[in-house]
Order: sequence, then C-alpha cells, then structure tokens
Amino acid sequence: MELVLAIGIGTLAASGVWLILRPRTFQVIIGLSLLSYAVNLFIVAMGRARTGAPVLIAKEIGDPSKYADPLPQALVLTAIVISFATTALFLVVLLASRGLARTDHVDGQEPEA
Amino acid sequence: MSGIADLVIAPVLLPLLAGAGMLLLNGERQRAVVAGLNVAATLALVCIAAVLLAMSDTGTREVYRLGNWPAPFGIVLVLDRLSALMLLLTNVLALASVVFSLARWHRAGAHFHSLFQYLLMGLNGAFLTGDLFNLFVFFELLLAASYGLLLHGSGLTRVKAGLHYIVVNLAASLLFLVGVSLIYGVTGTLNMADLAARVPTVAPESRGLLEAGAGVLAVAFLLKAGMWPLSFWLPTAYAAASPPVASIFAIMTKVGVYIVLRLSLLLFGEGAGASAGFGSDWLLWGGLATIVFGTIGTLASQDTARLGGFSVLVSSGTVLAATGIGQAGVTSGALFYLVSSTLGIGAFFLLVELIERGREPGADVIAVTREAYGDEDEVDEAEGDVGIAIVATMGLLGVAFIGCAVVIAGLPPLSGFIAKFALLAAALNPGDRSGAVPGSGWALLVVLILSGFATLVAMSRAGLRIFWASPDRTVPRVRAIEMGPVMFLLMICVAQTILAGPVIRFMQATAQSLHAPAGYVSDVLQTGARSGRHLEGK
Amino acid sequence: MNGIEHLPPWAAALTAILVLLGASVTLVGSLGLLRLGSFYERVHAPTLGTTLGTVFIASASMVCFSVLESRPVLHEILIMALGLVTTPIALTVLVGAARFRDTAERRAQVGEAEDG
Amino acid sequence: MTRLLPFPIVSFCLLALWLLLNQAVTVGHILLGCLLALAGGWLLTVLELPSTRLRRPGVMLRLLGLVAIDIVRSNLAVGRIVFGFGRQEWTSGFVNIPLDMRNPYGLGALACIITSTPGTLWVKFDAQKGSLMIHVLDLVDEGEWIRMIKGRYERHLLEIFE
Amino acid sequence: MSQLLSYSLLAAQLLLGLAIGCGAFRILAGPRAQDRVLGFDTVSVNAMLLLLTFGIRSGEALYFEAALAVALFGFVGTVAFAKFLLRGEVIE
Amino acid sequence: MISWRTEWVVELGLDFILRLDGFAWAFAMLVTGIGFLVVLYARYYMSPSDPVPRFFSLLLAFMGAMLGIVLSGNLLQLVFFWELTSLFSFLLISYWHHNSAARDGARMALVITSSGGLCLFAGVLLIGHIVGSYDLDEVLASGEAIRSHALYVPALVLILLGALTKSAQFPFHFWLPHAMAAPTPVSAYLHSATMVKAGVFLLVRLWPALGGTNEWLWLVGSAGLITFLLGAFLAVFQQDLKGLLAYSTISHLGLITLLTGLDTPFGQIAAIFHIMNHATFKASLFMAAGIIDHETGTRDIRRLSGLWAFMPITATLAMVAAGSMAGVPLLNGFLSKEMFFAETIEMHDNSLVDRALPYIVTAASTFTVAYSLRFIRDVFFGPAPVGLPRTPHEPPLLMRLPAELLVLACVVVGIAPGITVAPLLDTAAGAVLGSKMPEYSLSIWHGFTPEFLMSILAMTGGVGVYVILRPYLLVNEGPPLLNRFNGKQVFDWLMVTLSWRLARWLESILETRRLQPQLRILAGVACVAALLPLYSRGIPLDDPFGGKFDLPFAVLWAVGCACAIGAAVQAKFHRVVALILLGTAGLVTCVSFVWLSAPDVALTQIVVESVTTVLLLLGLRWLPKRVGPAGSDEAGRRIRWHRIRDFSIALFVGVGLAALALAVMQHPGTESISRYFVENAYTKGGGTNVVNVILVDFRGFDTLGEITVLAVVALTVYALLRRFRPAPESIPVPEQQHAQDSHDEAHPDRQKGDTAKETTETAALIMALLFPVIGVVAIFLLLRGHDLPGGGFVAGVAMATAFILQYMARGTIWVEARLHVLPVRWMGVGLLLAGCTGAAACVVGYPFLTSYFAYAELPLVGRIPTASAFLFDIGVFSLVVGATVLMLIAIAHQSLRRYGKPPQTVSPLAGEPAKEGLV
Ligand code: NA
Ligand code: NA
Repeated sequence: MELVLAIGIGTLAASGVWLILRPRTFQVIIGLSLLSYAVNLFIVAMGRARTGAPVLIAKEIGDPSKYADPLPQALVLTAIVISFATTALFLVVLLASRGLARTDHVDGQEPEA
Repeated sequence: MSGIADLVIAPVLLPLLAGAGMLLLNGERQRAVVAGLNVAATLALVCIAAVLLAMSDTGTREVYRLGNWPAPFGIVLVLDRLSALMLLLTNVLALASVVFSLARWHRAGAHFHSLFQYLLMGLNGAFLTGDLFNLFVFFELLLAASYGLLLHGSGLTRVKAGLHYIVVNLAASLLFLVGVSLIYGVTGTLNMADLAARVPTVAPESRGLLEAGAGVLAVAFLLKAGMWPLSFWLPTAYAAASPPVASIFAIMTKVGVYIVLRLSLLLFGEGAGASAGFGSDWLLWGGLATIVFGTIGTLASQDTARLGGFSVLVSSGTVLAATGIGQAGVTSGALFYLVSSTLGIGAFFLLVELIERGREPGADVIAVTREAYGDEDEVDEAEGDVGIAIVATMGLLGVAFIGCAVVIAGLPPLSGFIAKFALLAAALNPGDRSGAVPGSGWALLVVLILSGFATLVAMSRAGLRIFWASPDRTVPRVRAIEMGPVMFLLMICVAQTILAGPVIRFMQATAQSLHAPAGYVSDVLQTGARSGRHLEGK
Repeated sequence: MNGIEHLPPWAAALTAILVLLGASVTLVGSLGLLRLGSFYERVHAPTLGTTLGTVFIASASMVCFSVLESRPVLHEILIMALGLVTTPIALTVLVGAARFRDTAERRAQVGEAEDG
Repeated sequence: MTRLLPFPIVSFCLLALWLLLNQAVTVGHILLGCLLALAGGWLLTVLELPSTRLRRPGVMLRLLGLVAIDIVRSNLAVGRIVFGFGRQEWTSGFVNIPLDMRNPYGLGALACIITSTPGTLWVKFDAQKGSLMIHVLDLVDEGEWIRMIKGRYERHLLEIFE
Repeated sequence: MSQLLSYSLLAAQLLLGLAIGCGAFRILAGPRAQDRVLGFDTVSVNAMLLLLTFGIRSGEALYFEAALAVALFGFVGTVAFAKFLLRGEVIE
Repeated sequence: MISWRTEWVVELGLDFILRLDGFAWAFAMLVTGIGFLVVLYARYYMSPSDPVPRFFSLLLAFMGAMLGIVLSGNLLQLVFFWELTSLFSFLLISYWHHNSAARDGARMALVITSSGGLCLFAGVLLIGHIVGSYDLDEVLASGEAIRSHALYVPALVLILLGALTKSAQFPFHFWLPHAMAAPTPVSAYLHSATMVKAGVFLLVRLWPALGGTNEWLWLVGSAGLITFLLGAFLAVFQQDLKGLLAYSTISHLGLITLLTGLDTPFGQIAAIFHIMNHATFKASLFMAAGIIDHETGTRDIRRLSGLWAFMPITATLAMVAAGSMAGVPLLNGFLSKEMFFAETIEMHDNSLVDRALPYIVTAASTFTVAYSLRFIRDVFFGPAPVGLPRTPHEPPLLMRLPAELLVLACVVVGIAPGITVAPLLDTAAGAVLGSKMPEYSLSIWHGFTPEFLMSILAMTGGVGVYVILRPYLLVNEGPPLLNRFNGKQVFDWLMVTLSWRLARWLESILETRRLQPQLRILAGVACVAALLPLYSRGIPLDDPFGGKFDLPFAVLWAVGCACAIGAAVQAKFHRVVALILLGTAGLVTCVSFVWLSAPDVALTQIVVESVTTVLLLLGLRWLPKRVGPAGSDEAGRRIRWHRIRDFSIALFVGVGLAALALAVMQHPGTESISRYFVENAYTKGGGTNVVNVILVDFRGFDTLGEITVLAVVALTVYALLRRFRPAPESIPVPEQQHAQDSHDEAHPDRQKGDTAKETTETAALIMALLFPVIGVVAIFLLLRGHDLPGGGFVAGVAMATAFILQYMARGTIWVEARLHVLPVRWMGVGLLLAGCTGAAACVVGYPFLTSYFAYAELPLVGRIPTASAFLFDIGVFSLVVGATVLMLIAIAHQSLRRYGKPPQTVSPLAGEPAKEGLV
C-alpha cells in the first residue's frame, strides 16, 4: 500500500509540475490543484498512515500509537481550506488577466513567435 | 501573570477583530469610519508593539500558550527581542502606509482597510509564532492579504504582476507544506523549540530526510525573502503595487529573512550536532548573489518604483548573507541594517508616487486604473486634488528623496551608514583580534561597497531625472498626510542614527540570544500552564 | 468493538452476499459504459449502480452495523433516497446537453470528433 | 397551518432526515428536528415553490411497490443487454408521450421514477403541449411504452397529486 | 465466517474498483464531453459505494458521512458539468 | 590638543570625538575664515531671483561637514563627514539645476568623490581591523603595526583612492573643471580652500601612520607629480577663466600631493604651508573671476580684454593673487614654492625619477607661470573689450572686500612670514609631525640657492611659453595633443557602459520576467535543496516493495494516475475534459483519505472538491476558445526540447516526492507529539474526534488563521471582480444559449427560454427541494463535529453548496430577487464570533482560545455539548458560508455584465441592505 500511495503521490506531483510549467493559465490552475492533492496525500503519509486504524477516541484509549496520527490530518484540513481559497483567488486573477490582457497566456501577452 | 502577558496576543487579535468589524460596516458609505478604525487599530498596534519591545528588552521571553496547552503540543507565541523588534518595525511602517493611503489610495478599490488589517495580522502572527505549521498559516494569511492589496486598484499592470506573484507564491506554499510535513515525519514535532531540542538526536539514517525537509522549507522561505534566483517576481510585483501597499510590502521579504535567521540559528546552530551549520554557506553565497543581482537591477531600472523593488533585494540579500556568516556581531549589524533599510525603502515607495505625480502632468499613477476602467473610476479626482499643496513642496520632496537615497545606499548621515559599518566591522573582525579577515568578510566588504556605489549612481540618476531634468514638470499637489508619513519614516532613520548606541546595544543583545538558542528552547518548553488547565474542566 | 469478526455467522453471510451482489450489479452497470455503443444507450448504464447496486450495499451496511451495534442503523436509507432523487437531475440535464450538442453539430455539419 | 407549515411533507421528510442522520429519537433531537423542519419549509416559500396537497397514501405505497418491482426487472433487463444475453439486436430511441398531468411535483416524481428505472430516461417535458419525451434503451414498441408510463405511473401520480 | 466476509468485501471492493475503472475509461476515452461527464457521474457513485464497503470492512460507522457527502456533492459536480454543456455557463 | 568626546556607538568603537590639534586648528581657520569671506561675497554675487536661502543653508551645511572632517578624532566619523561634503557639494554644484552642465558636473563630482569616499570607508575599516580601533590617536600611534601588516597595501590603496578622488588627482582630476558650473562663490569655497583640500588634508593627517614606505612614495608621489604637470599644462590652454583656475587648482593640489608623497617631514611642512597659501590666493582669484563674470557677463578669456581700465582695483587684486600663484617673490606662493623646490632637490630613493624630479617640476612650473601670466595679460591688458554683454565697472565695495582681505594676507605673509604665518605653520606641522619636526626656516631670502635658480628659470621660462603659445591660444579651443583625451567623455562612456548598458545586459541574462522559467527555476532549486542532503547522507530506502499490498487500493490508484496524467495532457485544448479528469483524480484522493483512516479529511476534500469544480467551471466561460492542436504549434525542435526539459523536471519532482514519502512511511517514526492529543482529546478537549479537537482546541489558532485566509481571499475576489471587464469576445451569451434562444424566437408559439426550461424545469424543482435538505445536513455536520467527522468548515461549504445549487437551478437574477444573501455580513459575524470566543478566555485571565466545555443537561433535550469550541465552530461555519458564497456569486455575477449595470433587483453583494436580508 505504501508503494501504491507513493506512486500516486509521485504521479499527481509530476502531472502537476508539468502543468504549472505550461504557458496557459488554465493549465497552471489545474496543475496547482493536482499538486495540492499530491501534497495533501504527502502530509498524511508523513503520519505513516495505515488502513483501518481507529480514529475516534474510545472509552479506554489503550495504546495511543495504534490510532491514526491525527496531527497530519488536522494539518491537511488546514491545507485543504487554504488551497481551496487560493485556487479561487488564482482563478479570479486569471480571469481578470484574461479580461484585461485579452489572452490566457501566463505572461499576459502572447509570446513572440 | 495574565493582564500584561495577554498583550502578546494583541498584535494578532486586534487586527482580526478590527478587520472583522470593518466588514460589518458599510465600506462605501461609512468609509470614514472604516478608515478611522484602521488608523486607530494600527496606532494601537504601534503602541502595543512598543510596550512589547520594552517587555522583551528585560531579557525574558514571554511564552504565550494559546488555549492554555503545554508547549510542544499546543501552539505558542514567543515574544523575544527579535520578534518584538519585527513587530514594532512592521506596525510603524504600517502606520505610515495607512495614513498615506487616506489621501486617495484607499478609495481605489473595495475592502482596502480590512485587507490591510489582515495583512498586519498575518505579519504579526508570523513574527510571534513559535510553531512551524502555525507559521505556515500566518504566511498564507499575509500572502492572501498581500494578493488582495497588490491587486488593489486593479488594472492590467497589477493583474499581470499579481498573477505571477500569486502563482510563484502558491508553488512556494506547497513547498512549505512538503518541508514542514517532512520535518514532522522525521522528528514528530512542529514546535520550533521542541524541534531544536530534537534535531541533535535524530537518527543518522533519518538525518538526510530531516535536512531535505529543511532544505525544501528553506527554498520556500528564501523565495519570500527574494533570494536570487528565486526573486524575479519581486521587482515587478512591488513596482505594480499601489504606493502604500508597496511601502508595507517592504516588510514582506523581511518575514522570509526573519524566519531564515530565526530557524537557521535555532535548528542548525552550533548545538545542532551533526547538522550544525546546515546551509549557512548557501545563505552566504546566495545572499551575496542576491546583492549583486539587486545591484545590477538597481542600475538597470528606468522606473523608479522598480528601482525600489531591486533595493528590496539588495536589502534582503545583505541580511541573508550576514546570516550565512553566522556570527553574533554580524547578526546584530544585520538587524540594524534590516530596520534601517526597511524604513528607507518603505519611505521610498511612498515618495515615488508623490514625485512621479508631478513629473508628467495628467499621467497620474491612478491612470493605471483608468486605463482599464474608463469612466468607472472610483477615485474621486476632484476630492483628491482639493488637498492643500504644501509650501515648498519640491524642496521637501527633494530632501525626502535624498534622505531615502542616503539610507538605502548606506551613506552618511543616516542610519544606513551606521548599519553598513556595524555589519562590515563585525564581518572583518571575527571574534579574535589576531585572526585574519575571513573570505566571507572580504566578499561582503567588496559586494556591499560596490552595491552602495551602484545604488548611489542609480539614485542620483533617478533624482536628477525626476527633479531637475524635466523642465515642464509642474509642482505636484501633495497633501500633508502624504508627506507626513514619508517624513515620519525618515525621522525614525535619523533617530536611529543619533541613538545608534542604544539601538545597536539592543541589536547585540538580540543577536546574542539568537546565537545561544538553548535559552529559547528551555524558556518555551518549561513554561508552566496557568493554573487550572481550563476554565472549567469536566 | 471494532470489526466484522464479531458478527454472527448469519449476519456475516448476509452481509457478504449483499455486498457482492451490489458490487456485481454496479460493475455490470459500469461495464455498460464500455459495451454500449452510443451515448444515449450508455446513459442508462450507471442507473444500475444508483438503484440496485446502492440498495444492496446500503442494505449490507445496515445489516452489518445494526447487528454490530445491536440497534437499528438505518441512515443508509438516506443514501438510497438521495440517489433516487439526484440521479434524474444530473442525467436529465446531461441528456439535454447531449441532444443540444448533437443538433447543433448536425446543423453546423462540422464532424469534429472531439470538443470541450 | 399553511403559514406555519407550508410544506408539510417536506418538513416531515426533513425531520426524518434529521433523526436518521443523528440515529437518535430523543426528545431533544425531535425538538431540534422540528425546528429545522419548520425552517426548511419556510425557506421553500422564500424560493416561491408552488404548494400542493398529497392524497391517497395507499396509492402512494402501491406506486412505490410497482416502482420497486420495475426497477428490479429493468436492472436485470439492462444487465442482459450489457452482456449481450438474449437478443443480439436492440434498438433504442426517443418516445414522445402525451401527459395529462401538470402538477410540477407529480412531474418531478415521474422524472425520478422514469430515470431511476434502468432503461428509461426522462429527457424533457413541453409544458405547453403536455408532451413528455423519454429515451428508451430497448425500444420495441412505442405504444407499449406510452401505455406503460401513462397507465402504470401517471395514473397513480394523478391520484396522488390532483 | 468472518473470514469469508472479509474476502467477499475485498472481492466487492475489487469489483467496485473495476467499475470505477470502467467509468474512468469513459472519462478518458470520451468520445464526447457528455460521455465523460457520464463517466464522472458513474465514478462518483461507485466511489460512494466503495466507501460504504470500506465502512463495513473497518467496522466503523464514521465512514458513512464521507459516503453521504459523495452522494450529495458528487452530483453537484455532475450537474454543474451538464449545465455547462447545456447552456455554456453554470450560473446564468 | 583639545579633544571632546561623547558616546555615540560605543559598542562599535565609534565615539563622537572632536579633536582639535594644531593642524586641525589651522585647517579650521581656513574653513571658517574663507567661509566667512565667501558668504560675504556671495551676498552680493547671487542674483535676487536665485533661491538664496537654499544656497546659504547648503553652504553652511557644507562648512559644518568640512569642519567635521577636520575636527574628527575618529576615522569613521571622518568618513561620515567626508561623504557629507560630497553630498553637499553635489547640491551646491547643481544649484542652478536648470543648467544641464551644472547637473552633469554635479553628478560627476558626486559619483567620483562619493565612490572615493566608499573606498576610504573600506580602507578605514581595514585600518580598524589592523589597529583594533578607529580612534585617530590610536591609529596615528600604531604606524609601525599598520605598515608591517599584511593588509597595509590594500588599506593604503583604498585610503588613497578616497584622498585622491577628493583632491582631484590624476586620474580622477577631470571632475573638477566640470564642477565649475557651480556658482562662483561655491568654486571659491569648495574648489580652492575646502573640499578639494580634504584629500590632501587626509594625506598629511595620516602620513605618520601610513607614510614612510615605498608604496607611499610611489603611489602618492607619482599621482601628485603627474597631476601637477598635467594640471599646469592643461591650465594654459583653458579659455574659460574658471576653467583655468580649476586646472590650476588641480595642478597645485598635485604639487601638495607630491610634497606629501615625497615622504619627508619637511615635505609635510611644505605641503601644509602650500595648502594655506593656495587657499588664500586661489579663493581670491575665484572671487575675482566671479566679479569679472558678474560685471561683464562672460568668462571667456578671448572675449575679455583691457579690463584694467574699467576695474582697476579688481585687476590689482587679481594680479597680486596671480603673482602669488605663479610664485613671484614677496608673495606667499613664492615661499611655499621655494620649499617645494628644495624638497624636490633632496634625494628620496635615488631612482631615475627622483633624480629627474627637479627638472620636471621646474618645467611644470614654467606652465604655472605661463597661465598666471595669461590670466593677467589677456584679461586686464590689451585693447578695450568689444561686444561684452554688460559694460564692466567696479563691483560694490563689500563684494570686493573678501578678495581684498585675502590678497592682503598673501602680501603680508609673503613679506613677513616670520611674524605672521610662522607660528601658525609651526603649530600645524608640529601637530602632524610631533617629535619628527625638522629644522626649517621661513624667510624671503635664503641666498642664491638651487631652488631660487629653479624659481628664476620657471619665471623666465613661463614668460617664454606664454609668448610662444599666445597665437595658438587666441584661436584654438583646448590643448594640443591632449585635446583628444577628454576625461568627461571617458567618464560618461564608463557610466553609460558599466552602469547602464552592462547592467541592462546582465539583468537580461540573470533575470526573467516570464513565469515559466521562474517556476522551472523554483522546481529545480527545490530539487537541489532536497537532493543535496539526501546525496550526502543517504536516503533510507532499503526495501521499496515492502509493506502490505492492497489490490483495490492499487486499482483505485491506477485510475487516479491515469486521470492525473490525462488531466495533464488535456488541459490545453480540452478544458472541460481536464476538469472532469481533475475531479476524478480528486475523488480518488478522497477515497484514499478514507483508506488512510482520515475520514475528516476525506469529507472535507469531497465537499471542497465539488465547490472547486463549480468555481472552475464558472471561470471557464470567460476563457478564450481554443480549438484543437494546430500544426505549427506542435512542430519545432525548440518546443520539443522545451517539453523534454519540462517533462524531465516533472518526472524528477514526482519521483523525488514519491521517494521521500516512501522513505518516511517505511521508517518507524520517533515519538510524536500526537500521542498527547490522543491521550487528552477526550479528557481535556471534550471530544472523541481527535482531529476536530485539534482543529478547534489544541490548534484552534491555526483554524482561526485559516478561516481568516478564506475571508481575505473572498474579499479580494470580490474587490477584483467588482471592476472586472471581460474580454470583448467573451461578453456575448454563450453559443448554446444563443442557439436555444434563437430556436425559441423562430417559433411563434414559443417564448424565449422555453427550450432550456423544458429540459431543466423538473431538475430545478428538485434542486430547490434539496436546498433545505442540504441545509439540514450542513447543520448536522456542524453540530457533531466535536465527536464525529464534520465541523464548521465542512458544514459551511455544504451550506454554501445549497445556495449555489439554487443559483445553478434558477439563475442569478431569479435567486437574488428572493434570497438576500449578505455574504460579507456572514463573514464579519463569523470572524467576530470566532475571535471573541477566543478572546473571552482572556477576560477571565486565561490565554486566548482557552476552551470551556461541559455537557449541559437540558430538560427534554438531554445532554448538549456546550464547549466554547462549539461557538468557535459556529463562527467558522458562518465565515465559510459567507466567503464561499461571496466568491462563487461574485464570479457568477460576471454573466450579468452583458446587461451593462446589474439590474436593480439584484441586491448588491457587499452587504448593502437593499432590503433587509432574509437569510
Ligand atoms: Na433510467
Ligand atoms: Na417565439
């Protein structure tokens, strides 16, 4: 499972990086979204996530280490909110750029051929 | 214990509440109230920061445990000399900027004052927090507010610059997350002090991962600090921003610089075991490269605001290089320099618009806005020009320009000179008297002298062009609340020069404690909870 | 506490059968996406999953948890009901879009295979 | 009554939803659920939804049973088609069905029924002509479908909603 | 017996995984945008079912909300796509 | 010696020390005395239309700075004032800033002298490093240590760069003539007596510490000698009175430099003496030149002639001063010149130059005589001038007075040096030389000495040179041979090339303003930063294939990867497809979170996912149409190479991140702080859902920041979109709507919108019914967050989705006519609630965000969790609803742009209450 997750993270990241290096703003925003998926999974992976680990606190806590590490999850939640916000913002800026510059190129002008 | 100690949270809480309160007021119709609230809040922040600075100068660190949770687990705010200094600097700059904006710029778009308060909240939080992930949150907050403020006034130039600024910073934020989580994965903690305690004990096979995390994290910080080659977004963005925004942005790179300074000494100082001194060479050479690049840019800039942007690079490069040298003396000089150059550059960005205003009649900077929006121009021109033109405007502007130039170039008689002297004297005389001048000292000497020279050339060129070389210039209409902030910032530079002794003493104390992080670690980790963990437990 | 190992055999068997049935029906429906020839035929396929597939698996869940927690656990009904209500919205609008696009295409006589 | 409880059925459903979500039938949850249910109904009046009355709960149950049976049957039928069992050839196509029903809720219910039943799909309804267009996966006889929709579903729905 | 259940759960998850694969194939292969949206809808329904089976497998009821959320909000995505194809903009 | 010390920056060894010894006193006398005279002179010189207050304040400021140099007891303090003089001289030279020559000259002076000052600064820092102090006394006492130090030569060179630039010594001499664009009082002051003297002042001042080596002898001596020669030669050929004086100043400063460079105590005395003498006669000459300029309107020697007849007193003054300059006996210049000649005759290092020195300086002195003669002969004698702008006459008495006093000094000193200047000189020299003070005598007649012979030779030779050159001078502009060489041109060329062209070129290489290279660099740097430590320390990846294998998970990720790659491929030409693929990849990510025991994360991601999809789709409408891959775009080796490069970077980042993740996951972690959260979430945090307790309690501060980010972004989005103008081609309605509407219009029995209505009417009804359903689910998620997955954020987004669904179903105008969403209010209330909940703890003496919790037993209702964290969560909810709705609706409102101003029925978003809001 770890390997599959790692490959998943890697593929998301690679696709995302490829896209943010592209010249069109829409490509960049898709790339950033993919990257943020990759990073979110990466953060959870840093908690050495396991399948089926208990999440909620039971009456007797027992061994705390058998629980899924809650901290990375909390961090990811924060990261998700922030990346949601920034995606929205970037979208609007790219729309504004498109409206004012009449192009969807990331530099606000078509490259000279 | 509470009472005065609770003041530590005020720099975060006050802007939060002020900003929220402004949202409940009607931004358009009650603009005066909103603006007054902003000025009042910022003024209060300056006072609070001053009190905090006085508190910190007793040498004790105030550790504020949010939610009353013990240190490595809950988030803590740590007030020491460095954070207090940065707080005061930030809010002083902010005060100048917000007063300046009242003349006309705050009307160039919606929600300026709320965004401004949130920028302050982000900056203050970033300077105070002792938690790595909380730092991320405040970074994001200040960045989000800076996106908004950069785009304030809109227009093609700003939107284009903003697009780059946002993309680059979003990418850097992702790196930040990767770095923080990697460090957490290896060490199991997010608290900076706890991290410092754990770094020496990291298992050898995990050390590579730890340092990789630190490296990635450093890239995120250095991008914000504007280190070459991660700095190309900066001059364009700063030049595009409206003047009060650009002015407060002068502190933004310093957040990156601050955190690099703080963390490199805390985590990778001499007590860091196998990782001691991690990355310091990169900082030194990267910082020097940044100075060189900034200097070249300064010379190559035709646009005055862009010149200011490159000066920002020189400034942060200098502090980064000084951090890379890693001596307490150099650090104290760097701190002195940081304060001086930030104030100078902040004043310069405000001034740029005032002097450019008169240079080409009719080509007001607000034209950037008009170009995009045609008739729907919000800024009420008539009202904007009603302001009384100050007598001897040109003279004042000229004096202010010279003041800024002198501070930025590091020439006498203002604080920039003392700053460079403090930096170089320490860099040339490492610890023992007998010792030869180290290579880093030479490099810093050469680069700083040359960059000072280049700045002088560029500034004189710009000054001549602006003030004297255009015969058809009209005397700009400048209002007192526009000129006042510039003079206010420059007067602080003057005060910093005259009171250089006490100031440098403070900086040295700051640097000493930065270079001896054991005290920080024990202060943070050993602070007890206020009695009774919660108001009322179960 | 945790786990299906505490299920009595009859419940385990029932759950197993329901789950397998549901998954199979769903897979059949999804296979329809591959095997059916045109969009208007394919659009029928996923309803297998939203109807019987969901019913079976949600029932399995209800059985399992009701037995495990020794009380009726019924909130899976919500998922069935929501599936019943939301599918028409999505598919109707989608078919409308497809019809419009087809007519527009026929009208324009531009035989492009790809769009979007 | 209509002021306070403009959409009794919806409100009832909301209460049920609340209780199901919380998996608890305590007094507190019922009270809170009622509050939410009232608020929900009130929200719908803001959205200017037409109000309606439902009758004949018995018919409602019968219809539900019918639909359940139809869904199971159609599942099997569509499964067969997907695997290509039985006939190799089938034709699909659009069928126009003249409807008598005009009640929007009735139409909505019909849409849910038709679309949820695998093999048939609600396409559009022309309110002026009262003509419903559906798509049928296995279209053998158009008249058969018209009869089925009108006889099996519309009749019941008309009883319920009008 | 519980062994049998875990195997059948695994098998069911595999089947649902394949079903998701079918949906994904439609998304990737098209040919028309409506086919892709249809594929997306299928994937989200199947994912919802997968989450339900996962809940059974773990024996914890707390995965239900995730499934409910997929059911409720997955369709919002589908409707948005469909509306975009139909009208050229999501909100008129 | 008097000194006054006050603490300034004690920590850095920088005290403010005023140190007045004999030398400083003599100099201070010059600075203040001549300063007084110049102020007096300027009073009459300056025109009433000039901004005189600025002039005098600058002049006085300059005087202060100059005194600062002279009186500094600390080398850094000296540098401080040094740069100040450069600054003020810049402002003084450019006083008539409308004149481009003044601007250029001022800038040149500033650049050269300030850069010299920076070198001096560096040199002083090195001296400080060597000596361990910047205190002048200590430095002067450490001459031995300095000279024997390895850093002596660099320090010397740097300090000399400072001194020589300031004193306009070769090769930096060329700025001085251009500084003549300054008003004449400025020249009289700065360019005779003060600023240019600062350099030689410093040389003499530091001679005890730095002198006495071959390096000193050769560097200072040769600079002085060349300047002396060159200045004298060039001065002869100047046609501008002030130009002549400027070159003569250069030459005399060269003479003084040469004297100090000859490295003997006697040389220093002579230097000091000549400093004083030169100041007096040159200041008076400048004043005379100014009077002439003032009264005649020109300074061109060729146009001036026979002024004796018009202004005899001025002429006399000028003649006496010029005589002093030429070294005519009975004038003060003669005395110091004699000393100079005597010193050159002495042997210093017996080199060829040393032996040739007397001949060289004699030759140079002939030119000195020649230009002095020319100054007198060409201006005051000869025929009456023709075509002058003004008719010359004597200036007012008080304007002449300063020059008269100075000339008087020349004469008095020249005639009776013993009783006038000798004690002064003795004190000054004694202060510099201390015990090394040699025997010397100041008298008019020393007998028929070689130096006297040299004087005679120079006199006669000078007359000869003048006579020979006169015809040339009457016609030509500039000197022969050296005419081609123009310091200003070289300077300008250097400035333009180095500080402009080179800088721009370098900037173009080192910088990019395009986004893609920046991101490429960022990715590259990040890779390097991660790889270097891993390379040196090793990455703990022993068994990448270890661990459990979960087949369904693998199948799931096969789909996820395919979708991610698909999105990457399709994003350019098929945006909707890319969006669908992105959504699917997101769904896979959500399911993975469930797989990884993170239900909260999964829930949040799902909700956010759908909102993000709607957002991006809303944006898609405004992007330009992009039709299939064009042939030309695909072709081209450069593009292929770019793609290979980007692909490699992407692959590298992907593999790297995967390797890092795998390495950490396979490695047992150290004891994490999470243990504390698990142990205390219920007992101290009052919730069973650890993740949510962390969010709202343990790390509630993060959440507060995070929602503030959301608020800020929403405000930004709103602010930006409020003034948004879409590109013209995307303003018309989308083609779908156009086609459907025109179909309706074509049929008489249909109304516009019917076609769309047929398809969506039923869906819209069901979507409306879903509104309260989603609302209830949202409240459910909000209430149970503390114990089960959910919480304010998820609930908020869910609630916002309910709103969005209505907008999608019915359109903006319809919805906003019925629902008054005031998102900004929601946001403000939410932020205030969250903030005040946290701050409430402060009121009762606990830290911010300290939570209160208890389960209250309410009658009928039962146990209700009443944690303050719950109030906090409600704040979060309110804010998230407001922010999300604000963003989505702000984008959606753009579609109304086509109607021009939004119709009045649409309630404004910012929270202006058009009517009292309902929701
Ligand atoms: Na169907
Ligand atoms: Na019509």
